[in-house]
Parts: sequence; structure tokens; C-alpha cells
Amino acid sequence: MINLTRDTIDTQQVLESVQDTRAGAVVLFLGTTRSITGDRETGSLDYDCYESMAIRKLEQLEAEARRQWDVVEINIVHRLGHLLPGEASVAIAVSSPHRGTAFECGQWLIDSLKEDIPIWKKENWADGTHQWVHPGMED
Amino acid sequence: MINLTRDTIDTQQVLESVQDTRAGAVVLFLGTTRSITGDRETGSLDYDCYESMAIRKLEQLEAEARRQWDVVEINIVHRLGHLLPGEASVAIAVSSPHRGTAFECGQWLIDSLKEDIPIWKKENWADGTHQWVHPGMED
Amino acid sequence: MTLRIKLFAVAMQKAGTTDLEVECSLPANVGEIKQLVVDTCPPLSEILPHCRFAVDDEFASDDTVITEQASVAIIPPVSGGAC
Amino acid sequence: MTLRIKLFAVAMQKAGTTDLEVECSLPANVGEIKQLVVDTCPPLSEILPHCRFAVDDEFASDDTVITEQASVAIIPPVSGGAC
Repeated sequence: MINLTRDTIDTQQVLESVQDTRAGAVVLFLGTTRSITGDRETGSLDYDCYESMAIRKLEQLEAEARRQWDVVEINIVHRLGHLLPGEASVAIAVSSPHRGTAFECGQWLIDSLKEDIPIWKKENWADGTHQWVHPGMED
Repeated sequence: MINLTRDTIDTQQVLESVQDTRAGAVVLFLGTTRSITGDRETGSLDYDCYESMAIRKLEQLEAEARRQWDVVEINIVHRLGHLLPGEASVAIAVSSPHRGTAFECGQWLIDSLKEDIPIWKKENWADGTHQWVHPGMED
Repeated sequence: MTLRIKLFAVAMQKAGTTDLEVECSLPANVGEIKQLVVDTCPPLSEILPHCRFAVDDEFASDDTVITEQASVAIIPPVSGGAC
Repeated sequence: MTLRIKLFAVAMQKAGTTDLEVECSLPANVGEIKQLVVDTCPPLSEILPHCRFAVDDEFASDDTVITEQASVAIIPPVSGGAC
């Protein structure tokens, strides 16, 4: 299950969406924004996205995860648009019969999401400057 | 933070209790009861606990986790008493600056909890029989 | 004197009580008390080799000394958590 | 003909548009289009070596052929997720 949303991520709904009596374990990962990075303070964030491709690539991730692990349900939700520090930008929930699977699969999903999903973060620093974040690239 | 409760675990509250602007990642683990184990159906469960010792040992677990990992907050909640299949018996939430830490620490906590915390599960099978679960011991 | 030992799960089930009373003279060590437990409540003999003892909310060895003020419990293999 | 290329994040910022229009003859491969992108919009030249191209919502190589119906985008290094 893949969702892109411009609203606050409803973590309760995300958890419920993967619960199932065949599952003994649920692992939920939430990525939130720290207010301080190094010595700079974040005022807010904007997430831009190439939506058709992001959904396609996230569906490929989910399919690959289901090939690799014995999971019951997967829900990946990414928030887009304007966020404040402390709000969740991404939620990944995995349910599985056994707990090791849910941990491994959840970690693999967030690691992979950060590699290949066309979503970009803009830091709006508290000092009024802005910066698109592009790992490995000097601005 | 350690909690033993006879009520439904409030997962939203557990998540909120570990969120912090110093944290970039939250991992929540929920242990739920499958309705089917092998070819037997679970009607309900009862969890018994040696409460004073369980709290002491859980506090030791939390302290050891904080020594091993750079975490911001930990909340371990175990449900006691009567549960139906599908309800969560345990919730463990970990927040940390970086995501790998939260995954590792969360998995270590649930693995360790199952070794040394004096809490016991009784399976009330749908066929009317009952059985205390004691890993490694023939009944 | 009478030492009350807390029982849980299958130990409670086999003994039919949550508090086993054992007549003994204290201080004594856990190993000595184990023998008295079996003498007092034979149904516990088959499971006791699989159980640990706790003294004052901490796992104990056979050498751990039990005083009059100690709180003592028999800890069968635990099964908290899930999956 | 005119090929519209979707831009995001720093690419959008440098080009000042979400849709870059490049005059070209199709079919052409991604490598050929890259050169036309730099000619059309020089501010993109310094970041383009760090970017991937997407054709029809899939990452493309320099050999990937772009037809008239293709949807094309420049994908700067991604930064979704968190921490």
C-alpha cells in the first residue's frame, strides 16, 4: 500500500492498515525532522515530488520487499508540501508473522526509499535562507 | 519509560511519548497475538507477571539500551491480564537522532524482553483447553 | 520459621497456590531452599530444574543467601512479549 | 519539435521553471538530449553531471531512446525520507 499525502500523516490509521490476525509483529518507522542540524536551526521544510514516478518506484519497492520477506502487509506513506520540524515526513509500517522479518523489512524499505524515490526536501532555515537538499552534490 | 497496564495499549500515546525535536527517527514495535499457531486456534490469552521484578528488570533493560545506543527516548509497555487475538501485548517505542539506532535498539529491546522479564503467557485455546507457555520446557 | 515463596504460571498451577509456605531456618542459600520446596510440594519437582529463583527481584544462583527479609520467587521460563 | 522536460528541486530552481522546453528531433537518446539541455539552459550545466534522467517514470541511461510520446524528467539526487 502506497500513499502520498499533503496532510499530517495519521499514524494510527497507518498502524491499523497493516494489522492482521496472521501477523504477530508490527514495526512502524516514522521519519521526523530535527529542529537542529549541526549548528543550524530549521524553520520549516518543503517536500517536492515527481508523483507518477514516485508511486511507480514505491510500488516496485513494496513488490521487492514482498519477494524478499514473509510479510503480511506493508504501508508506505510520504508527506509532501510544507512541514514543520517534529512532524513526520514518512511512515513505513510492516506486519509479519515473526518480528525479525518486520524489523529487517522496515529498515530495508526506508534505506531503499532514500536511494531511488524522486522526492526532494527543501530546508527553510530559521535565518531565512533556503536550500534544496541533494546528497552528494555541492550547491 | 516503563509501563505495565491491564488496559488496551494506547499506541498513539506510546508514539507521542517518545517524539522529540532532537529525534529524526521513531521505531515502534507492536507484538500482537496470531489467532492461529500451527493448526491450533487461540481463543484468548492471559498474561501473568511478577510486577515488582518485571519493572526492575525492564528499567535495567532501558538503562543498558541507553548505554549501548544514542537514543532520545524509550517507552516499553507490556499489557497484562486478559487479551483477545489481534490485540497488542507489548509496545516498544524508541526515538533517536538516526534511524539505524532506533531499529537496532528496538529489536534488541524486544529480543531481551523475551529472555529475562518475568511475564508469562497462558494460551486459552479455542477448544477450551489452557496452557502456560514456557519456552524450552515440556508441559 | 516460615518462608513464603511467590509462584507464577505453571508453578502456581502445579502447586495450586500463588504463595508457597516452606518451613526453614534462615539465613539459608537458594540451593538449600530448593530441596525444601520439593519436599514441601512434590508436584513442583519436575519443573523446578527448568526454573530460576529470584531473591529481592533479581535472579539468584544456588549460592545466593536468603535472609528473613528477602522476597523470594520461583521464575519459570518466561514468555512475555509476542511472536 | 519541442520536448518538454520536467524539472524538480535544484534543477527547477536553477532553470526558473518546472518544464524546460528543448527543441530537438525525435527519436533521440538521452545522451543527445543532455547536450541540448545544457545548450538551452546553461545554468543546468553544473548540476547535470549529478542528475539522472527519467523516461516514462523509470531511470534511464544515456542510451535510452526518447520518442515523441515519452515523458522525460531530470532527477537530481533525491532526499525524501528523513534522518
